[in-house]
Amino acid sequence: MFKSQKFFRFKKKSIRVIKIMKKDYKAYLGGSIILLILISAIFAPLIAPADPYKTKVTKRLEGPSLQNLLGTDSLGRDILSRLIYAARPAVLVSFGGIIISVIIGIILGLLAAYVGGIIESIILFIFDVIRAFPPIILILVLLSIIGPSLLSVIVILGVTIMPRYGRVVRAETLSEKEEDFVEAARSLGADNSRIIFKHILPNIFASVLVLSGMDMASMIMWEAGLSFLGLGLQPPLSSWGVMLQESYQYIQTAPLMILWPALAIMMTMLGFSTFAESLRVALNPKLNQEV
Amino acid sequence: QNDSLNIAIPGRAQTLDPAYLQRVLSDWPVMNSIFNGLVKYKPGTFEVVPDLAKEWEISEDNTEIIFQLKEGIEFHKGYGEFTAQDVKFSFERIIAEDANSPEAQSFINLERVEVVDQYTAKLILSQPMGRLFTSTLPFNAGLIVSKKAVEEMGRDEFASNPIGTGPYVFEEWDVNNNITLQRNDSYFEAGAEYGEIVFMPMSDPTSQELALQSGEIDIGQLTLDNFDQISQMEEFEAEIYPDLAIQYVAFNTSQEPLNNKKLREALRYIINPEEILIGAFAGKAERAYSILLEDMTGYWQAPAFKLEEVGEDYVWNLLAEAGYPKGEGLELEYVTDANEERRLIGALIQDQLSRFNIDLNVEALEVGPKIDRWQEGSYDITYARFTNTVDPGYNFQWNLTEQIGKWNLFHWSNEEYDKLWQEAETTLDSNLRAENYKKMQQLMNDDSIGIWVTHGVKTPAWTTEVDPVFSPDGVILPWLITSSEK
Amino acid sequence: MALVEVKNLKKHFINNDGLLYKLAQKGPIKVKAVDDVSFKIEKEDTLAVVGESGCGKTTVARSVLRLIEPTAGEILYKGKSINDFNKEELKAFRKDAQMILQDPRSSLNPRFIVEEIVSEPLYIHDQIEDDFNLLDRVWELLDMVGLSKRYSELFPHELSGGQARRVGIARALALQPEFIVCDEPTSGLDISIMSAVLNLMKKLQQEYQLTYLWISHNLHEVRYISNKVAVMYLGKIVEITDTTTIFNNSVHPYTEALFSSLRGVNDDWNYKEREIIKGEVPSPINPPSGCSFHPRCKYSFDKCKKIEPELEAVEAGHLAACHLYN
Amino acid sequence: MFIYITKRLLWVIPTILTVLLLLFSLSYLLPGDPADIILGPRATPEMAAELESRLGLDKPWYQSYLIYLQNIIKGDLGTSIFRDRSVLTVILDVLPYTVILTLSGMGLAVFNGISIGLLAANYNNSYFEKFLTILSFITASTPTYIAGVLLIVIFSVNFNLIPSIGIGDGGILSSLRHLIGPALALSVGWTGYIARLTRSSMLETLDQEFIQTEKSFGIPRYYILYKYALKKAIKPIIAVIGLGIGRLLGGAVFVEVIFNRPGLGRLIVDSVNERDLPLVRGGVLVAALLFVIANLIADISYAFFDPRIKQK
Amino acid sequence: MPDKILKINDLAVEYKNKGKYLRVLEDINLELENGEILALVGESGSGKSTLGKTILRLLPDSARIAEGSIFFKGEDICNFSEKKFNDQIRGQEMAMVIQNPQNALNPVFKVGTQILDVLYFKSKKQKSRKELKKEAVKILKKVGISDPEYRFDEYPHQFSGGMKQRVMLAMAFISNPSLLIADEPTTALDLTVEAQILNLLSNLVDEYKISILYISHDLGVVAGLSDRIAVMYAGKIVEVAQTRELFDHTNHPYTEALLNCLPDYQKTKKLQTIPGQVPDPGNYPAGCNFHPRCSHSFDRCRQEEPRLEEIASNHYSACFLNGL
Ligand SMILES: Nc1ncnc2c1ncn2[C@@H]1O[C@H](COP(=O)(O)OP(=O)(O)OP(=O)(O)O)[C@@H](O)[C@H]1O
Ligand SMILES: Nc1ncnc2c1ncn2[C@@H]1O[C@H](COP(=O)(O)OP(=O)(O)OP(=O)(O)O)[C@@H](O)[C@H]1O
Ligand SMILES: [Mg+2]
Ligand SMILES: [Mg+2]
Repeated sequence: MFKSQKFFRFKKKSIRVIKIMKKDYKAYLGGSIILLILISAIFAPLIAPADPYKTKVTKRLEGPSLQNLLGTDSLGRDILSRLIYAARPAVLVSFGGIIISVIIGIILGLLAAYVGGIIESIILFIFDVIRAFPPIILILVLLSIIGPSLLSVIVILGVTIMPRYGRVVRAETLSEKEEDFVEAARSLGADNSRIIFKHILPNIFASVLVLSGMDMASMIMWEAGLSFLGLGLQPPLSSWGVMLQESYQYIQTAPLMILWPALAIMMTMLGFSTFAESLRVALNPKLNQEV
Repeated sequence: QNDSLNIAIPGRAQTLDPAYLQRVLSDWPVMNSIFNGLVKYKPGTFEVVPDLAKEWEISEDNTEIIFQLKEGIEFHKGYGEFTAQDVKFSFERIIAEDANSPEAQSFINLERVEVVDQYTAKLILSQPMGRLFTSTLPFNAGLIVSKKAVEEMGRDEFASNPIGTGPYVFEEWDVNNNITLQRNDSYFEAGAEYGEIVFMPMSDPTSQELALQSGEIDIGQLTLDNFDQISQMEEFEAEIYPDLAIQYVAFNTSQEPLNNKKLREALRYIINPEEILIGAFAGKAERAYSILLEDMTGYWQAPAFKLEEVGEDYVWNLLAEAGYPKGEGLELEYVTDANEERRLIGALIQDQLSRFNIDLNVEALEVGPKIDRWQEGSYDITYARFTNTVDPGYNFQWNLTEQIGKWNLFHWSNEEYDKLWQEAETTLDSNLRAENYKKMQQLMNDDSIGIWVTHGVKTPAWTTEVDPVFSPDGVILPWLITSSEK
Repeated sequence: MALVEVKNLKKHFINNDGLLYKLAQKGPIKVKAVDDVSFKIEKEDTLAVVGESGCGKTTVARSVLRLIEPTAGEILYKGKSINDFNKEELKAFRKDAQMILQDPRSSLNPRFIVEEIVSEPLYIHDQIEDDFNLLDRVWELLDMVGLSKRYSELFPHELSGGQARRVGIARALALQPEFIVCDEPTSGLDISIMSAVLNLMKKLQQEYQLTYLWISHNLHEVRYISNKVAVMYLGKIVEITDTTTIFNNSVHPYTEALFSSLRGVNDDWNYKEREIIKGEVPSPINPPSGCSFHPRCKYSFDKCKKIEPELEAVEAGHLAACHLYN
Repeated sequence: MFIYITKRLLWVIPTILTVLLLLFSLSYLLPGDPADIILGPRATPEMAAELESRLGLDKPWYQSYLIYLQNIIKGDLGTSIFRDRSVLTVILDVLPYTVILTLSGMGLAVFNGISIGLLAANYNNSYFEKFLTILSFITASTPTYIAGVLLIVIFSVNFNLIPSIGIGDGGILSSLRHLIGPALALSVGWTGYIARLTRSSMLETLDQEFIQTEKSFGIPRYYILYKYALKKAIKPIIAVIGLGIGRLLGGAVFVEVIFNRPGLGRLIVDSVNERDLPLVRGGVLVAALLFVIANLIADISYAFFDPRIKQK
Repeated sequence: MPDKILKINDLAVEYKNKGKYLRVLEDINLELENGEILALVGESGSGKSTLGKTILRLLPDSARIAEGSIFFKGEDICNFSEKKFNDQIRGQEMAMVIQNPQNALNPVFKVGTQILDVLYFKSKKQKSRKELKKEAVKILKKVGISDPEYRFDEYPHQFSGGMKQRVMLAMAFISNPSLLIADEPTTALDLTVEAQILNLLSNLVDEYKISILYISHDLGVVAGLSDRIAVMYAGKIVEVAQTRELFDHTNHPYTEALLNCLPDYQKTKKLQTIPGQVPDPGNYPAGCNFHPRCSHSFDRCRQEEPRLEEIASNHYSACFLNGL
């Protein structure tokens, strides 16, 4: 398989994208943040200096020290360790949520664009109904129905964001379908599945990828926001949003405490959105010359 | 104008009709300023003193009470003079069939109220009522509404347009859910000092704290962690009051594995309330050893069950006896609210149990699902806070057998407990009552059904420009606030 | 038997914006892109179709290859109607008949490299034995159109217009077709490249006995490449005959105007004195009544405004649609 | 144009009907016995029964749905369980605050965002532009609740410059002072987003050929930038603004909670927690309607910037 | 200054590409007389548009003038500040009709607005737009747009390509420049429309007496239009001569090759092509840029760069063959 021509082509194209991104400061910024988060998430037990669940109430709300680099929280738990462990739900929520919305979105979007007629109307209609609710309200109500847990947060966020993908995929498929090169492929005898999978999807995929980069950022934001409202994850899992909420009441006693999760959230969002932007440029063969 | 006071209340008031009070913390201080009862707690104590009633007489068999009323007291906004008719109306509307008043329980044995003459009213009871003078009459159920006003407006309208005889007159309930009261200048006792009081709902203690510092409010609550810092500031004063409520860890005694008493006993040592007090209450709250406050009738101090005193081996043994020699394989379900303090407590208990290899799954639920789970009994451990009144009968009723599936969080049934409670309900003999309540607590203790953690605290704080007065459990008495400058 | 025969082809595009739109507009907007067109192409012939932009040339081409369904009419390929083809026949037809699209660049998938583009037909028709032979075949094809191996790795946007065009041609040749529809294959190209492409196409035709349907509005090119010419105006063929005849003895006034705008560098030409034709091209949504050319025709008379002329023989093998001759 | 609008309007109706159905089914979907949650331990069975009939839980669902629809058509959204007032008045009471907050927050975001975006486009490829780009990425990565908390920590707690909570005593000046924090917090994320969008849209437009025409005929740079290019570039921005306003009208929850302001979003969140179902339904319905309307207006003004749609 | 309206000396222009500067114009020397139409022809990518844009300073930020100077009416306009250039030159003394008419007008403004703005800034904001409208309508009529008052309020998408091109020409003539740069104004148009436009152009030039730099790649088209022709190849001007002189006494091998491969409707024999490919900028061969494709090339061509020299009166060519 690795010797096939297809693989060579893939490698060539990837190298090209990497080459372009190598020249973009945004790629470095975003890439290193994402890497940091991934490493924290995967190797949390190895990196974290302490057990994030270990309470020690006699040592509560201490400032940074050699033992606890970022200090301790109200139960005397090590903030740095908690911050590192909290990368896990962040990663799970952002990747999980995005995978759900991208997959459902692509399927529905393609279906709408390709089948048309009543199916298309129904699908568009579903999108519209979902979009008619302000997302935070929708998420909140759904969460109250299903009950908060990591999985339900992921699924609900995925479903809430999904119409964006469905709509983009549909719109782009419709316009892509009219493109000359699709007609050319048809004139060569390509069947629908080839046209969809070889011609349309790859062309759409870049926009989907970029959009999902940005949405991964907003997933993190929503999850943290929900936790901030007290509706996110279950203890002992702590997310940055949970930490944010927990530290809110100490903004006067221990203002630094709220800064760490806030920074973590902002950094992650920054990472995902800058990386997505850089990828957008690199993936578009037409845009990437100037860089 | 300095003549106006802003007071924070911990949530949006739900109703201003005393017969339908929903949330004690937010509704009560407002009602208390607008209405009077026949009797009241003497400010700063739980001692009952006359209010609208001059004096009263209780019949031999404790079933008839005759109140002599003060004369010439006028309702607000021209709703006429206060008479025995209003007393009859106020109490009978609560026990009426179609009233659906949550206070029906408070007047459980009231048959009717007789108007003897304009200034004399007679309460006729079917059986003696233990809590009549402790928690019914001086509390919201005993507040007197204007008959004329309720009849004119109807119940719904009255709930947001209350007419009483109190030191303050209701003025406005605005969008922001602020409630504005104006001083009643023809109050029958010494009038209040401040011309206007605005109650502002602020659910979050941090918000109250910030508002206090930025001068938005004059009186509010502090977060426990900032209590020391802010109370030391020149501009503010603060005090800690013990709350009346009871917060406790409840074991579900009706299902595996906590139907095992040995295991519950072990848990009593493992779960350390002192750590909860530090972690979640910043060390500001006192440990509770009873449902009741120490000076209340029927107080009985449960043992402390300290791990240090018996040593770990003792607990390991208990666990072994219960069938979990190394604690392993024991997985418990813990249900709690989504709010932050409760989650902290959950995390803490989780960690404490993990020291004995016991897994605790913490489920922080929204109110709705949580209550569902409570009532289904599908949990092993939970943490709850129940509002209490001054009367023990009220406070002990939740653990009755009939409350299983409702608010009996131990899912615990004990015939003797039920009997003792019933007996105490229908006597005015406070010694008998005290005796019974003590026994009931022993029963609970013997069965190890839970751990009393704390009564909690109230931490009112105010700017030094005012001089507020509080009830013993830290509830503001707005009409007694004076300005400290004068 | 002609290789391709088009009988009374009509293609009307209906601009259909949903129910509401129809109600408000009192019926959908209809574009009569092709309106009753018939012609035949014999094997190894090249039929050129000329006409102004928007007169329906591309639409004819797409219909002939069944890329769009005609509104009416029939297209026969080797005597069989292409619209009755079943799946296998259609696939065989797709292998035999190729198209070079009008816009060189947009007909290439921007995310494919040249190698992928050129090999795509081979993939579709399962003509690949192994991957490395494939590359040889791609290079061979590129070589046929005068591109070196280096180009197989480039993306379409890295190609010049002429190179992109040649890639398109290479792709069309990959399956060794019999019939190629060339839609303005030289538009937008430099003169020297255009000549190269034309030479190539002519050479290929001779080598492989190809048949072309050649769309163009460059008359120089038409003269060079084709042996028959059809002139279209607003969805209709107004004149069709041999190339030599049309250059020397055209009859329709539109053909005349069109061909008189043609010039070589050595013609004595002065733009100041030449007004070739008046007015704007009318829209196919609201074509003029009668003969659609009449508003711009300097010979037009009453009948032209009312009655639409039929395409009729002026002499053997020379058809025209003009009242002047009938 | 007219047809376009009607078409958009007609499309809204089934959407809203479905939203209504979903809202209606809330009482069946939300876990917990409404009576218990709403009334708490002090409830009597009679109260629970009364509440159930008020919530329509005592009839088959389709009957209650029909009654519900009928009432809505009559403009009756029901009565709030806790506030003893009609849901409509409760909502209308808070709505002005939400609208003012949304408009001022969005206004700030639009003004700042477009300014930053224009500057970045104008100084493309300079270090200043890189700075602005990073700035807009950072602001876009700041969720409102973080912005709100930070604003309070910095400006209210440390410097006591702006009030941290509430809406003031009703005077204009005090209302404005109380609006600063929330509006700023709300605007931060959108500022960055709009700035990025403006920049890329402007750059794309400035790259187009007609800009060369305009330049070559001596039209000054500022005029090209702010009249010619901006109007062409503004289309995607309008869509985003419309979306933003629509979202915020019902969704400024965080800011409303942190700054303790009344507002539609917070009202809905509170009523979900309290299980005040009529209020949840009414609130979400209004939020959905507002969203749909804001989007509609955005679409129409969008069309205004595109002559092709305008002329239809 | 006498007759020379434009004088370009040793101009070289570079584009920044992937961090490197690539020279796309080199050694450009060109003069334009008053009232003259000079055609600039050459293959795609030879740098014609770049030259036109350089003169009007329309190059993107990534481009720079590496060497040389441009004199307009005797003044070195390279030294003008951006503001001065915009106020005094663009739209006043010079204007340009850009390459692609389809995209030459701003799609979101009414055609009338765009014309009026040109006039408004031409008048240095002295006249109100209302007064100017009359003028605009007049010239729209002149370029053959019927019903100009009505058309004024329409948007570009309602205009056909030919009409857009006319609007562009109208704008050009309205601003009444001394020099008009027309960059392939007819490439995207049909033969018949192209002929109409050229007809219009030559008539208008007569009337307004302006100089035109006419950029095209089609020698056939410019044959009947221009006074002089300059032929470009790979960033350089290789031959300049009077139109007839160029056709009759073609000197440079590239011009010759170009003329040869013109498909002429009078010939049907096999078409000539120029072998090889146009070199990419940055990849120019040493010596004469054309030598790899030239059938006459010899050693010197591979080493030295030929300079443009006068080989007959007013006929310049850059080829070593002339020195032999
Ligand atoms: N898919 C379509 N939907 C609606 N109208 C169409 C469609 N395709 C073409 N048309 C219209 O049909 C007419 C003929 O178009 P066609 O592309 O065949 O012209 P053409 O002769 O190829 O023009 P050109 O020389 O510019 O390529 C035009 O008016 C065009 O607008
Ligand atoms: N913005 C740019 N950045 C980099 N290179 C450019 C840029 N614009 C043009 N070029 C290069 O400069 C060279 C000359 O381009 P120019 O547009 O001047 O050619 P032209 O003669 O006008 O061609 P055409 O006939 O196709 O319009 C080309 O090789 C082109 O690739
Ligand atoms: Mg075409
Ligand atoms: Mg050019």
